[in-house]
Amino acid sequence: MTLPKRLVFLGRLEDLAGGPSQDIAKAGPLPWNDLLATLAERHSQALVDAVQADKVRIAVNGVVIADKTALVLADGDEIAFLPPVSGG
Amino acid sequence: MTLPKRLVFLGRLEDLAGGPSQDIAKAGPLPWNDLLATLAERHSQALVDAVQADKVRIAVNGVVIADKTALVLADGDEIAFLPPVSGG
Amino acid sequence: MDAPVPSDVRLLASSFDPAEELRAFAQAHPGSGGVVSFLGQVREGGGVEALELQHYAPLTLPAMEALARQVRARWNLDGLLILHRSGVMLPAQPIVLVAAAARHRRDAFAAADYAMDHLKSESWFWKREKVAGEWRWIEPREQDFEDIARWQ
Amino acid sequence: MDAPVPSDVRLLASSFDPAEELRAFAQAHPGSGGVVSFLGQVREGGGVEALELQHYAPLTLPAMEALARQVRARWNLDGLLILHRSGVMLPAQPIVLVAAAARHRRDAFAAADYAMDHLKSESWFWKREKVAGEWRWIEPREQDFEDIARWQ
Repeated sequence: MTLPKRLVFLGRLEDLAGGPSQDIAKAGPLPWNDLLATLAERHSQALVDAVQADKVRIAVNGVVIADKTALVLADGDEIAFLPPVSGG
Repeated sequence: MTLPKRLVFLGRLEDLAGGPSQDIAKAGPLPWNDLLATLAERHSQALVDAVQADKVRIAVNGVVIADKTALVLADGDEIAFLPPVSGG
Repeated sequence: MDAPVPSDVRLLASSFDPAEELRAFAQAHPGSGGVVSFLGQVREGGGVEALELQHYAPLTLPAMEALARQVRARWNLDGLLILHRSGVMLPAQPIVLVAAAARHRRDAFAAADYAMDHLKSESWFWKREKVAGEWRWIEPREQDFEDIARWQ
Repeated sequence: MDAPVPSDVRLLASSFDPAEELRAFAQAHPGSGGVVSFLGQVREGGGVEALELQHYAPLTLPAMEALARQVRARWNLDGLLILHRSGVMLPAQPIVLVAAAARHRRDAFAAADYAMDHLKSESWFWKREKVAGEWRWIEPREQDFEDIARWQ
């Protein structure tokens, strides 16, 4: 059995995505551009634009990554889309 | 009836004076030099020297005075000898 | 010298009692001359009916723990407490409590101040407020970036 | 705008409960986003068996009240609490509690810090410690003068 890739949307991105998280069931490596294409199928252009903005950071499996365009998700990975924090 | 003049010794001056306060019953104005003479009759030279030190301040009736050598105590006055504070 | 007391860092999903937490913290550090604390609470008045802090579990608490280590390395503290709420809070409820116990007052003040500036500007929380029945997300504040720049 | 809440300044001859005082203070200022506090307590360990703070009634509380007015004039606070013990205290007992409630965190930190620096260096207290059964008077500390010079 293959684990899905999990997408997590924080802050206002949760509103754009219509929920805090969702899965991508399709197995195999998923590069950034293909991830964007999947988002575009499911969601508004506003969400696709938002996740590409410089100020939205990305964590994969709890690690914030420097260059999101270089990422390739593996099955079972969790990717989180992190808009600017509003602080404690 | 004449009120005495009251002397109050704070901090380590209390130890030198042998107690926190004492009265001078003799009526009439008492200038600084006569006050020192009275202290010299009752106490050690250490106390007389201490109250003259620049860092020992003087309050008369709750007001800290600028020039202690100019003071003249009246009957009923309270004079406090204030060594450097050690803070809260 | 005794081993240093570990920092107490917690991310809390339900309300807490800041007064009792401070009592316990001060009692746990009887050798400290001074304890500085900051309590942040949801402001009453101004029309905010509720506040929600969203966190992301893989990042939020680990980053708070990393901040505590930074603070301990930078100042000479006997103890450090960092409590932070997540979830929905009502007016007058506590959001954050930071306390630093130190032998020297200056260390305790600076440590609590630094911890708050970094919690406010860098920690992984997303905040929204309910005003007139509507939730709206809060953008980062310029002041927070200025506050943190003081330490750089 | 409502009239400002008066400062709460007390010189206490017997022990007090800092946690309950802080609870009441924070509850009295539900519109303040932040409350900064400093708690000073008698250090346990180090051989001090007791601490005595002597005050002089005509000067000590009036000067604390004057300090509170200075602090209120200098920072934008919703409330200010200054509690100070006099008399004999035992290890781990509270000596001083200062708390500042403000809309803005920075005001609350600066106000509490300033109040403590001035209480420590300028207030009318004479301190002695009991060590090995012997009382000895404490001289002013150089650090206190340096602390206060930061504000001038």
